[in-house]
Amino acid sequence: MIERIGGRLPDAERDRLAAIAYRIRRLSVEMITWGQWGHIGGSFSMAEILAVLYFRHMSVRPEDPAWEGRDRLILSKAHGSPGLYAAMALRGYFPESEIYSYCELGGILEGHTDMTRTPGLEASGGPLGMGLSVAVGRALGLRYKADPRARVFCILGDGECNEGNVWEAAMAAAHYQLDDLIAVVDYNKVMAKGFVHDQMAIEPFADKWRAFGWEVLEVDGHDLDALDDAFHRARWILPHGRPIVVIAHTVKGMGVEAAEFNSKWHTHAPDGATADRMLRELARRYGFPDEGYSRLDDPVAKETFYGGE
Amino acid sequence: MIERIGGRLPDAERDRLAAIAYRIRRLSVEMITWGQWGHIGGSFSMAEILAVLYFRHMSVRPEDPAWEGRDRLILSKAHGSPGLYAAMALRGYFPESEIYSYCELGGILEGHTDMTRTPGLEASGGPLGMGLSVAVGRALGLRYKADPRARVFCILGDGECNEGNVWEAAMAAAHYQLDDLIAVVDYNKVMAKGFVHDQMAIEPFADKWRAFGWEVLEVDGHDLDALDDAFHRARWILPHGRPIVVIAHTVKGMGVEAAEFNSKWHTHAPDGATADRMLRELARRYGFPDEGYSRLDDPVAKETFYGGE
Amino acid sequence: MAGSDAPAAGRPKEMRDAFAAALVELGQELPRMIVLDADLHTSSKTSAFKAAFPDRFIQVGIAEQDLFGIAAGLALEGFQPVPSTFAVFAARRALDQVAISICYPGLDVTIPGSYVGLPTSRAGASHNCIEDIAVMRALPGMRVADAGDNADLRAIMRTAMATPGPVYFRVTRLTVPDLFGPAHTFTWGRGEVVIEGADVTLFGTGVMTSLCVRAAETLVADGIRAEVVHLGSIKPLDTDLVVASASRTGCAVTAENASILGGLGAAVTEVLAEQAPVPVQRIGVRDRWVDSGGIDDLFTHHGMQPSDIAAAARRAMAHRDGTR
Amino acid sequence: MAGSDAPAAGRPKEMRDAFAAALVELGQELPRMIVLDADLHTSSKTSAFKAAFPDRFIQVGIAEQDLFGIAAGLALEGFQPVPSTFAVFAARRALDQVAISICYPGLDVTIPGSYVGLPTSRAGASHNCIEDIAVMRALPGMRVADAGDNADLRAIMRTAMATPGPVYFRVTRLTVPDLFGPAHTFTWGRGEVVIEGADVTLFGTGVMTSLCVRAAETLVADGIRAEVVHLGSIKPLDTDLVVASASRTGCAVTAENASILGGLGAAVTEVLAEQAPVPVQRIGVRDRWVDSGGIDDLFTHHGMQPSDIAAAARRAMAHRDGTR
Ligand SMILES: Cc1ncc(C[n+]2csc(CCOP(=O)(O)OP(=O)(O)O)c2C)c(N)n1
Ligand SMILES: Cc1ncc(C[n+]2csc(CCOP(=O)(O)OP(=O)(O)O)c2C)c(N)n1
Ligand SMILES: [Mg+2]
Ligand SMILES: [Mg+2]
Repeated sequence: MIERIGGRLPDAERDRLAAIAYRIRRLSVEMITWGQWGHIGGSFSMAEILAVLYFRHMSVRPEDPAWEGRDRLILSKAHGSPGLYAAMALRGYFPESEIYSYCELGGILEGHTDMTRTPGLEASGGPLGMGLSVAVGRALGLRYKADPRARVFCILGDGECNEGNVWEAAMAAAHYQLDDLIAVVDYNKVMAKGFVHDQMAIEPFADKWRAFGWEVLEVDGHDLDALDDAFHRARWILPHGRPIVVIAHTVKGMGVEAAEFNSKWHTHAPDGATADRMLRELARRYGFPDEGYSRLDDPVAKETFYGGE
Repeated sequence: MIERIGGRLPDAERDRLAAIAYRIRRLSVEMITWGQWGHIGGSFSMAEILAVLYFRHMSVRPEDPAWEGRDRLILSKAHGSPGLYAAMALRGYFPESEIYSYCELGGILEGHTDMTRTPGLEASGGPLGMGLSVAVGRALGLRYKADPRARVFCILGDGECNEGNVWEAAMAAAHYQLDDLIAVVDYNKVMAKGFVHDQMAIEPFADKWRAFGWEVLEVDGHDLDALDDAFHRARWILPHGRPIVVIAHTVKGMGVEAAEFNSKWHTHAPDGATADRMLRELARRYGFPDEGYSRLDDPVAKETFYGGE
Repeated sequence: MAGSDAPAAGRPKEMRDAFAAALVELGQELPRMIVLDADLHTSSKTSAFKAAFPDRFIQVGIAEQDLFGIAAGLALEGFQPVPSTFAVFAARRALDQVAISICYPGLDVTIPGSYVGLPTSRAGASHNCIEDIAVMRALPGMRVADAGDNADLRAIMRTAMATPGPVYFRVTRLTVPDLFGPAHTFTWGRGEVVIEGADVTLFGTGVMTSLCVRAAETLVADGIRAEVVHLGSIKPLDTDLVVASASRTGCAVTAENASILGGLGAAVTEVLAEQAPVPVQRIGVRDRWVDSGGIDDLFTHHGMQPSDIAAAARRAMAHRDGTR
Repeated sequence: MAGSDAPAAGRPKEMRDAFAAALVELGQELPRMIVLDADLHTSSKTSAFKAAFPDRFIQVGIAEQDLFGIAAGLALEGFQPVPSTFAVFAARRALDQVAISICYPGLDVTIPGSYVGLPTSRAGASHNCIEDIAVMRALPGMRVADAGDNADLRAIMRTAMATPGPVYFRVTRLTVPDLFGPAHTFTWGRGEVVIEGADVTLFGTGVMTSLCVRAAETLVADGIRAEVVHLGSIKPLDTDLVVASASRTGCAVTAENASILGGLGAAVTEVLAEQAPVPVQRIGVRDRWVDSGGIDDLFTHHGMQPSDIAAAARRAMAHRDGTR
């Protein structure tokens, strides 16, 4: 069982996870800058979620990614791939150097998730709203197995929850009482082009999940203790016939002030100098040694065709 | 304003509407039997809803179906077309005799709704889950108009509410505060092939609509007083920035015992003799003079290719 | 079958019944096969599988996007899902899920589409799919088949379940006369010469192959020996056979119970234009919605009867011979 | 544009900027025009319309099925909606809504699909539509267009808004060189001869017409005079021009920034097979998913560069001349 002290993480463990979340943000910036494409805001907002899942709560074997007993994670908001790839690289699914092949023709890290080329990816994606159905399918599939203790996690965006497919899947998960299915909503308040509240409001959000038959936990999605507590409950306390959703209140772009709650940085590739400043800001913010963009002096090898938007 | 006595209909008015609901059922059977195709269960269950809407609450001019000021009704569960066509024939949109062209090549009454051929239809349909979005579009459109007092009604099936598109539309209606949009769910507990509860449960149903920002009214959908009261409230009391849903609890197949709550009669065309028995049962049940199938002695002019299912 | 007057007794069963029987047969052999339904199982006849293997039947309600997403998840867990719904809902309602959750990663999902072509119930345009061949063919890596008879359907299903990766096949509700014997097998990319002939090739798929056979029978009276080729495997197509037969006869007709835009007609003309350009006439739904009606009336209305095929064959020949 | 080396200064603007400008221009003229967006307006550039006419811009969030349903409702109330999203979400995610809520009743809805063909961002396969031409063509009554340059796009949009009934047109993110002057107009079913020639016809649509022009330029060096015909109106197609040009040259190439299955290549070969069978080679995405990458690399990878078109022209000619 997971070691915890009175609902809080041991300090060393918290520090370890914080360092991982920090590294996820760093690698995301490196990746997006080098690849000149990608989604910074939604990668930053889920850094702690990914750290806590991949490094504490999920049972996985990166050296044997298809191990039957593993917990599965599907990133339904598949544009958050830089964050996910960063977490997976750090966890050992592939060498960290692979991040510089992000979005390259023939690389193993496709712009949106392509499971046929990335070891450890549990689904392919890109269009929003689909991942939860795939997670439901996996959870139903696990029921047929001899040792069905594995769990299925699915990370969704808040804007993504405008999609009807999400609610079809939510209904099915409750109908089939999939309490080994844990959805995590990265509730970062912003979608691609503005605030969720302005563009297509989803509140009262927890009520929606409850009305669809889910157990709801609401946490500060940047608070490692709170996340740990939520996933602890999701594992040991709540499962009794209802799927569980962790609504993680986060800040889109969390970590770099200019990106915070700013839809301009939903998808935007910084140039080298901007990336350098961002990375130094991240180091300051999270209390790590000053460190800039690793490839500041290398010419970007590709056209910056897609500079933003 | 609509005359009402202490929340109840005047007796003569109730009798008038009851007779119309009865006629809607009768014509549905005539239509489906002659056409040898169609959905009896879901036509019967909404007979009272259609009677109260078309003959009491909706402001329409059948002789001028495109009159700008009219209230609009979209049948999202478009397979319930026999019930709708019956109500429209009775209301005067087209001659009653047209019902015998139901499903005929070149007829004005297509199997599923085709607005290009039926005067007074407000949308084309067939695939479930789409109508509410179209209703939202109409309601948004009305806002641009000089005299936007018209309202938009949309009748949905309960099984249909499995469809994600319904919840996308529900979210948008609340976001845009469309309180001139009134959804009516024909909550007849049965979908095509079984009970909603068994196949894909939608409960807690009212909670879902509330969580999606709607005002909810729950009524006995065969109780003319209750329906009248609900639509009265929807018009005069509730509108304050939220769309309104009337959850009408009904019995699929209501009126003919063999069809009640029986998915076998979701879609099934009776032969002449069976239709004759059904119609006589309807007459007994609703207290009208004994009357059988009008075309009992006419040979069915078409192949009974689609006998059921 | 349109205009069929075979006696009820000796009649082959409706293709959906053959579909049901094959599903159950495969279910016995394949323990990882799971059938999914979106509230249509007694129409599509997956109900037979449900009765035989209740534990391997999953009902998802009226939610087709979810249907295909769940199927993807099951395939990812090593199962062999068969998500079943009307063709319109596979090819239109849930196309993004079929494309990206299933086809893009190449998952082993077998998709039957029922209610195809001209309305076999009176449900009309919204329920009867004429675009599915064009749509499914356009998805990279998707295999597409349309059976010529019940034996062909069974063979397609056996091959589909043995084929890794996504497959889409059509299931008509029409009762189709037998063309192939019970020993018939199906191979991707292989067509079948049903009748040999030298004057014109009639390329049929699905139920239209039978109508091509009847057209060929009527052409014989005029001394025209039409070759009838059944292209049950629409994608991949038997390009060698298509090219060989059309080159030999010098003209062709394609016949499909679907839109003539982008479907079998396109598949054949794309290939012939590249390798053996000859005059081709296409039979199918000519860019119109298909309304409710009697099935025989509809085949006439849309110009898809054997007589229409025969007329098209004559036009193609006249074109070849420069006599038009 | 792939491999374009025009200087930044004199460069025409990205097609989406031309799209934005035309939207605003039309918004000024058409008071009943309403633009709808599903959380992509600064990508698609409908943001310009929003800025100019905030009251006639409707945001529906990330819900494409709803987007097209709402557009249908607005059209039914007499407005002229332009529901905008990426092509994949029009042609796949919301296809049933596009088909039945909009196209079946023939509503006056104009649908721009952005992000078409080879990935113009690094979003990859899931976001870049190669099936839309095949899919939209298969819908009865749907009109389909792919602009050859910014002037053509503007003309298509003007015509589309003036055309009752549903229209689908593509908006690439590539910057396309000018082919037509500002006085250019667009008529459904009318193609344009861009370069006259007698040896082979290059039928292009969308951005590929420009690449056909460049291919024709390189062929000149070999003494081959290729005719370049722009088929911006894919459906209806200019069958007369297609037949006339191909009959005259005796062979052809089709080029589209889309799948070669069911799209422009099919439209052309369907017609030629029926009326003037000649050898045709097709250029486009060959049944593969399109991955992230540099745009020039991608055009090379998929064999869609001017040199590939020129090679295809030579193959078609060799076939015609019986020398292959
Ligand atoms: C079905 C679909 N529609 C549109 C898009 C384009 N798109 C990519 S990301 C995005 C916004 C996502 O917002 P949210 O779900 O809140 O994710 P976040 O980045 O904020 O975590 C959009 C609209 C898409 N990928 N899929
Ligand atoms: C998207 C879609 N999926 C499936 C169908 C086939 N179908 C027609 S009616 C029906 C059942 C509808 O049940 P419900 O909504 O409860 O309507 P009722 O007849 O009970 O009023 C189904 C599944 C359809 N028309 N549309
Ligand atoms: Mg967000
Ligand atoms: Mg029902």
